[in-house]
Amino acid sequence: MTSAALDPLAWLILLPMFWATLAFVLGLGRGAWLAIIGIALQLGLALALAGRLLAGGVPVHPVGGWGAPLGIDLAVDGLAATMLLLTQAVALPLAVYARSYFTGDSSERRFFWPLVGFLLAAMNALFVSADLFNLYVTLELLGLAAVGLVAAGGKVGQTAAALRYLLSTLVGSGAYLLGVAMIYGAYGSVSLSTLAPLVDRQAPAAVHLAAGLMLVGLTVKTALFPFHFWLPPAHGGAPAPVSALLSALVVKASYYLILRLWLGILAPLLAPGAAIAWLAGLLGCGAILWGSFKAIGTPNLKMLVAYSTVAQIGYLFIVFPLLGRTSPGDAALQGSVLHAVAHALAKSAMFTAAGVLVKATGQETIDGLAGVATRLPLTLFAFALAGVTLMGLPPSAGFLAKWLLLGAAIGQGQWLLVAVIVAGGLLAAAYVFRVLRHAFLPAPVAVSSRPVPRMLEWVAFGLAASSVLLGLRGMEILRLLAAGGSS
Amino acid sequence: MKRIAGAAVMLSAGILAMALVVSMFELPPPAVRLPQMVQEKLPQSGVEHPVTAVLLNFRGYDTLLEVAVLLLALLGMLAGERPRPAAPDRAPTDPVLPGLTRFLVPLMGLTAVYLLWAGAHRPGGAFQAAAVLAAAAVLLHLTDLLPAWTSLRLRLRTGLAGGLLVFITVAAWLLGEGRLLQYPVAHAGSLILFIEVALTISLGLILAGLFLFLPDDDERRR
Amino acid sequence: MTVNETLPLAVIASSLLPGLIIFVLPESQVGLRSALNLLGALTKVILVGVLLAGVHAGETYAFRYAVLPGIDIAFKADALALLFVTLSATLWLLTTIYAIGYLEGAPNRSRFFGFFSLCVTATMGIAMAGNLFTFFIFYELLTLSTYPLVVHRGTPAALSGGNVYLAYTLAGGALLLVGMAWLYGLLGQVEFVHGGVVSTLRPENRGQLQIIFLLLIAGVGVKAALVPLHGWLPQAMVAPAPVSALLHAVAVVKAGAFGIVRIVYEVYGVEFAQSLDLLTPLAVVAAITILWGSLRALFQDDLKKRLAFSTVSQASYIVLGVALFGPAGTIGGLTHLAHQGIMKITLFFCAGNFAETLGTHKVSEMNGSGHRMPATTVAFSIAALGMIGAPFTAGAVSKAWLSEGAEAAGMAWAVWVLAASSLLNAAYFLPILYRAWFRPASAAWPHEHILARGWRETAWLLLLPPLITATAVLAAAIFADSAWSPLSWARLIAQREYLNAAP
Amino acid sequence: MTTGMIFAGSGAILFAMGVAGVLLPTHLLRKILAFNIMGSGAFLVLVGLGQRSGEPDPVPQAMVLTGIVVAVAATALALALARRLQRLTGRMELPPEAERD
Repeated sequence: MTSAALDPLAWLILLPMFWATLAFVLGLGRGAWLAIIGIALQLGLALALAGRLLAGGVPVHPVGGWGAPLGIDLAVDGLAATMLLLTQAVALPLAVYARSYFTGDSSERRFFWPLVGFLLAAMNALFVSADLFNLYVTLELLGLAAVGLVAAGGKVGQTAAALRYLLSTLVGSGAYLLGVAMIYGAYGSVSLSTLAPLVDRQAPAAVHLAAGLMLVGLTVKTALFPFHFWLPPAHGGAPAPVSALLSALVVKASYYLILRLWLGILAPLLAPGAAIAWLAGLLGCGAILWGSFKAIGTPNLKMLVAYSTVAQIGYLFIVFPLLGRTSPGDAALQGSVLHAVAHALAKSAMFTAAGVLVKATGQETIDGLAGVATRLPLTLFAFALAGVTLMGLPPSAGFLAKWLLLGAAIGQGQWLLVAVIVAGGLLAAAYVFRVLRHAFLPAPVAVSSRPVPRMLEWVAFGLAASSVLLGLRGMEILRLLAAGGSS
Repeated sequence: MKRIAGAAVMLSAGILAMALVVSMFELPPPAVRLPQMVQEKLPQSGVEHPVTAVLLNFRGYDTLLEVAVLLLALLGMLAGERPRPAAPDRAPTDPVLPGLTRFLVPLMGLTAVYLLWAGAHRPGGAFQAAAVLAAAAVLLHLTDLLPAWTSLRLRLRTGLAGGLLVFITVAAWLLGEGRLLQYPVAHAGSLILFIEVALTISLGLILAGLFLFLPDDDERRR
Repeated sequence: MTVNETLPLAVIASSLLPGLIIFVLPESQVGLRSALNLLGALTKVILVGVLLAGVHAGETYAFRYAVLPGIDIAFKADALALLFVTLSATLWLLTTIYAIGYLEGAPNRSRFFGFFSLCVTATMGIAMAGNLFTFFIFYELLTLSTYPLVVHRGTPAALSGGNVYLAYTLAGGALLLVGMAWLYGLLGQVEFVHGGVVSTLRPENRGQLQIIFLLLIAGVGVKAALVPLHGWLPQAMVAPAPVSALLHAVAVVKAGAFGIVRIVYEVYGVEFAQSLDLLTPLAVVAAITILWGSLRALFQDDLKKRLAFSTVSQASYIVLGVALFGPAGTIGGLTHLAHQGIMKITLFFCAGNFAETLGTHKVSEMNGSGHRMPATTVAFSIAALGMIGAPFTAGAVSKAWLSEGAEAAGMAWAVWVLAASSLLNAAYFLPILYRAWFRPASAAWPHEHILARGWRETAWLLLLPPLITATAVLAAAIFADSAWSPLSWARLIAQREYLNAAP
Repeated sequence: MTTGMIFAGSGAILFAMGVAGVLLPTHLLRKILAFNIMGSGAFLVLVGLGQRSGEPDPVPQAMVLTGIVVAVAATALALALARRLQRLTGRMELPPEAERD
């Protein structure tokens, strides 16, 4: 056994694929423990990888031993390590949650574990891939796994949502693929490390066009306003553990890729404050306002949480006009990554809490929540804590993210962005407290409360608490983010 | 309103096409020459055909993920379907079609084996072979010689997932030797063939399953 | 970690930990819950006592922890912090006792006491915050932990009151955040230091600094209920009486006023603020608030609403004292921070007693209550007279210093404002006392919950706290010159502030 | 102009047509077909640009083989979902966005 045999980089991809396939062979609805053990091991691997990175290593794994540009390289920097860690850390509690959530022979459960395994494999593969075409394959793997999870309910709404999601994600990856094709035509390689020194500001028009296609395609996949139309029905209509996975992690994967390209090979094409950066920023502002507005208006609890995701995605994009004007340890970038982390924890907490509330009350509407404050205080507390993160209130990690973004926006005199960042927090308060207010109403007399496994409540609470407490450990995240050279 | 939107979409598509075509013609020759590299390393790849070498060795990792994509499509399709009762076996009604099928199917099997074997030195390989196998299964089904699949027994599950499991296992085993999917030069050819055989069976089953698991359109039969 | 680092954390933990444990306690564990509450409150009082002695002897207590590069969470227990900490810790103990009696048999008490403890924790954090960032963290935590207390009853009125409360305080928090982020951008770190840190900036930032000051003061001014940001305070009266007492005397309003003190003295520095022409506008706003609050109080029939508007008015005495440039004004303002707290909490305890015992919520229903509940009414009268500024009460002491400060700062008009306010105070408090003592009681009380048993006019847990605080109102005046009185402590702070700030 | 460029150019046009085709029609089968046209366009560009100098390039060819399999998988899933939708609603189009609010 050589040291490569234990390279966490490769195992982070192989392991989830392995247990996913095995879970499928085991049979319908089986494999929960397999998945939980598998994800726990993955978490260990991600930690080991982060440790290696912090110790000064620059983990690269040339698949097949060929090395770029002939072969495909896997590489990890601080950003990738952060996302890997986040993904496994959120997936583990969600797996525990899902095991208790699905009861009996519900159709959602039959292929849940294999689908989740492939979903995680796809995300891990995406985070570490340093090859544009390989990234395309991981994107498709991710998209199909996510669509499969949404479609698993089999009802009309879920099928339509899945189909809408599938078509959007296919158009997105199609545009990305054409961009990759043009890049290959221009430079003869799809390896990021080979391309990095080749792309410069004098690049031919086709490369600019390719960059545009790739970014637009990925933006559709990230559901940035106005491409968000597919997200609320897909995330709001799926079972709670699926909604949590999709909202917390899957949209972040394509965002991660945008960030990676923007800061990496496409950086020479993008002058600081370029028009496309402002386009992204303004669409982000639009997302914050529109998503919050819809969340404040919807009568359905899970749709509220889904629209909140639309709004929170906006925060991820207002970073682009702020990038590149300050030193490499850019506060704006740190803010957006912290936001992605905080949102992943908070949103998974919120969806899991919403799942408990819907299960317990048997109703999906916010009006049906009356009396919940007394009957399910722990879950409601979890929802509120997650809300604190989304509102960007201290001491949550969401607050640190907002603080960094706000500082960058003020420092550059971008008052429009300052106003939207602040307004977004207040709007988030409006929809979060809308839920809490109904929960504090006295319960109607004839109310039947179904018992809910305690484990579900504790998972929601644990995720929410970690999203808040992470605010005290911002330094560690930023240190990991900065490790392994600039991203 | 709808017509304006339609016109706008068409116009934008036209502009996009124009821009793409025009920009393509201005491209300078690429800086990296991958075909040469492929030719140089071909002897170490274990196969003689450059496309197969790229597909299963140089970029074999893509192929690993791609097999997962296919299995995933089947899972996604099955996930939302309600379990349904097994359809009663139907006797073939038309005498001509089954006869033809009985004649064609063995030939298709043979073609698949040839494609698989040919992949090492000319166009062909596991995916092509699997597609032919799946086509044979579809043909059998359409002529009522093979009933639709209604249940997912352990044997079928193993068959569907086997190719991927073999691929992953080999990848993991090779990881112990060096890198992910780094075939030792001496055994590259046989390992690739082994994977290809497993893939052919599984992919054939998956592709067939994408059709045979679909619920019957009962109207057609009535 | 040294003892001097641990002590501030221990003060915070002494309410945080019981609070968290109480959350998970089953509703039925009344005894354990009360024991935890009292244990936490007593521990806190003892810890604060240790701190007091230490600070008096010149010890420094500080703790810091980095959360982001260049951004620390910092606690320091200096003389100013301790003024607020001591007030909150003692009044929390009394309010806890009162609340245990008040909520006997009510539903959802675990939730109530959990958030009650969190609320005090947040107040402690605000008091001991060593920089603006830390201050903000606990300032927002205070908003969040008081919301469940305001809406505790779950009635439509409570929920809409809660909405108004949130809308004001969260918007205020947002302003504070923008101002703070801006200031951090200019300065790097915004520590609370005697004499301020802003004065190190070059003069061309003058315009920016004025805008930032406006943002910061507007942010904390919401909680301090400065007119026109006071709209939430009367609405929040739907909360149970112990909560009102807490909001007005210990936590929310005080946190706002205390924030203004910190911002003027230790962020901008009183001299630098004066040189930016910021103090006079602040004094004017405070004066308007004092008069407007008193005027509105005159016309409220609801007792708690009348007290609420009185709070609007009285809290701005503190702001006025801060805005008066010079040691006397500072001493007056800071002394009032403590004195107003003791007086106002007495009034709310008593109002709660009237409502709980007799069901009287309105001033017009209070005829003759002095005969039915003499002890409570005596306590109420002492506090009310204190508010007016009658001799031998705490109010007289702080008002005297404030008047002196106004004259010293050359703002004679402020003296007239104080005088007018005292008259108005008399105009809305004396009729209550007259009704209570000299009007005959009507045939039946609106809703008599607790019957008198011998000398006990109401439950002893409800009676004890107001009697103690009423005694304190008198003691603070009579022993004003002793070493440990609020006045002496305010003098110590003023001495350190103006001594160190000297150029 | 080499054959490679002819392929690439027609690929670009097919791609644009495919995009318009996914967006415009409401019938699901047409959308799915349009997606395939779009994908084929991208594949043509990849292969065509790769060998515009005249010599064949095995790398994009292998990539396109991978891409085709991925497209087949996606198409199969899309068709299965569309059929399920038709079975449930009797229509081969997406229901108007479920505005539950």
